[in-house]
Amino acid sequence: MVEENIKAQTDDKYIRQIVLSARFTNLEQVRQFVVEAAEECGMKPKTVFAVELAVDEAFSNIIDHAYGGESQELIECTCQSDEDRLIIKLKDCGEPFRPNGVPQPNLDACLEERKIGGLGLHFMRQLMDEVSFSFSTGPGNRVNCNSLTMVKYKER
Amino acid sequence: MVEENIKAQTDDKYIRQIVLSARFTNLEQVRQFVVEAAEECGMKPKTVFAVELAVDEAFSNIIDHAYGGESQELIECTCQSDEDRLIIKLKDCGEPFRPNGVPQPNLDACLEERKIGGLGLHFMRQLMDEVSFSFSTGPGNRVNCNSLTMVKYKER
Amino acid sequence: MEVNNTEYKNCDLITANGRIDSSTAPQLGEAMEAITENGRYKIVFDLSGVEYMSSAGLRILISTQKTCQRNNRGEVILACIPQRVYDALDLAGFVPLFTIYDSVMDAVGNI
Amino acid sequence: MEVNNTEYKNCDLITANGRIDSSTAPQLGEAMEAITENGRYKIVFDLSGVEYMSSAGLRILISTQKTCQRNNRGEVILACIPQRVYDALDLAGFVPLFTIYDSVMDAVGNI
Ligand SMILES: Nc1ncnc2c1ncn2[C@@H]1O[C@H](COP(=O)(O)OP(=O)(O)O)[C@@H](O)[C@H]1O
Ligand SMILES: Nc1ncnc2c1ncn2[C@@H]1O[C@H](COP(=O)(O)OP(=O)(O)O)[C@@H](O)[C@H]1O
Repeated sequence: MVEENIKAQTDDKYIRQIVLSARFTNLEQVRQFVVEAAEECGMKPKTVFAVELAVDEAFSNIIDHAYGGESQELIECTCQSDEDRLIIKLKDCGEPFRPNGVPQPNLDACLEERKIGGLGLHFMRQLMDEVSFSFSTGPGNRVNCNSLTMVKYKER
Repeated sequence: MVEENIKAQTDDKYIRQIVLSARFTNLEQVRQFVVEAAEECGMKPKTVFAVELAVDEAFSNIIDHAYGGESQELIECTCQSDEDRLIIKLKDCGEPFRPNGVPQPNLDACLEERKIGGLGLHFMRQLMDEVSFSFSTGPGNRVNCNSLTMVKYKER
Repeated sequence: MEVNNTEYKNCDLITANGRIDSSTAPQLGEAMEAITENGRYKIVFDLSGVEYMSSAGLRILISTQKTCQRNNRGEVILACIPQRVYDALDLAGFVPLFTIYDSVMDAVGNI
Repeated sequence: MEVNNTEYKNCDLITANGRIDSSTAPQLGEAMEAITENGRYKIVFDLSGVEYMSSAGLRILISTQKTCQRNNRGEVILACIPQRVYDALDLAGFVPLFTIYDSVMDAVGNI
């Protein structure tokens, strides 16, 4: 497990970062990391929980889909808060991800027709106020890495 | 409910008496009466319980069988203790009772062959050290009344 | 004495609190009969709150057990029997006639 | 996370304590599969000790429910769901797919 924890106070914004290897056992740590960030920016318990679960789903998806399973590859999580919101970025250097083709889960289907899985993206979108995927420079300055940005407003 | 409670200290023996009508709601009271007597003569909780249950069974039988059900008729209970035992007498003026003809319950029978009831006398005999039935003078000095004597030793 | 019945899909759970003697046993008998007359023959009897039981209570138990086990359609299971009540069941030779559990959950799960 | 199973005559009771995420869900999955592979399809899942559940846990729930309800041979009943876990179930649209009870006893009695 690789871990770097950087906190910086710049331009009235509070930034912290953690870098973890793509292991499910690191979920505990990335959750704790974002929970602390959410609590410190004064979010209510229910909002903190939403952030925690959304990041868990995102981190799990990167391991499962971007890296095709657990590996030594890295995932970088950055939290940046300002007056009214928390911005969370997750970066990885796995398979490029384009969310457009991914179907919505059918939440009204009966048991037989219900798919197993396919809930992670739905959770992230429901729990956070903004969710967007893009390419960016990832950890180690490698190019063509995935960048996921999720924003949660304190009061909404 | 008729009640007389007489306590007398005679010849180093401690005697107390209660007279109750033949009602099942008086079971609580007759039990309490003998429990107190048993506790006061220093019996262990398990022995006190044996006395309590035996008297309950005897009192119930008198109502059920000697008096043919609940009635205004009386049942007299006398406790007499000495150094090593408690002697309990129950008197009634109902139908004369001869226990000789009463069959033993078959405790080893399977469910289908098991009788419903028929356990009261068995309980009394198992719980007390001596159980004997006879005729005697009952409450109100009427003649030909049933007298049941049960003895429990303190240590046995 | 107080008797309560909870009707589950799998069984009825009877809970009694207090002393069961000739005075109160009829109340237990009525509760048991209400169940069997309803065509239900799987009964869990939670005795944890029963401080005392004379043969009048045992009479109800055995007669309900007979009704329930007829044609293998059910049974009365006893749960959480206090020591004094167990002693009375034992004196009556009833222990082999009933399935007995230490917990109501085990009784309800296994009936 | 800790998972325990109690096998009753009528059903299996699964109890989990801790957090169910992608790291720990496989453990829950194994416990559920051990039951269904044993030919038993009535499962009560006591969630009272589950502090947290991500979609990885829900995946196990839905796949076990599919296995259990096949041919009407059983079902997974959920008991004592903490609010946070309920919220996740609700977000997933799972609430109508499970029978839910507030008490384990009710679940075991009614499965
Ligand atoms: N970070 C990612 N990288 C690559 N593919 C992804 C990523 N996240 C999601 N996907 C794709 O989107 C699909 C839906 O994802 P999700 O809603 O989380 O459900 P699940 O992970 O259970 O399949 C996944 O099956 C996968 O094909
Ligand atoms: N005090 C009594 N007076 C008259 N008959 C009695 C008395 N006690 C017992 N009997 C008779 O003995 C039988 C057995 O009594 P018992 O063992 O207490 O069982 P049960 O009262 O359940 O029948 C009774 O059915 C009754 O015929």
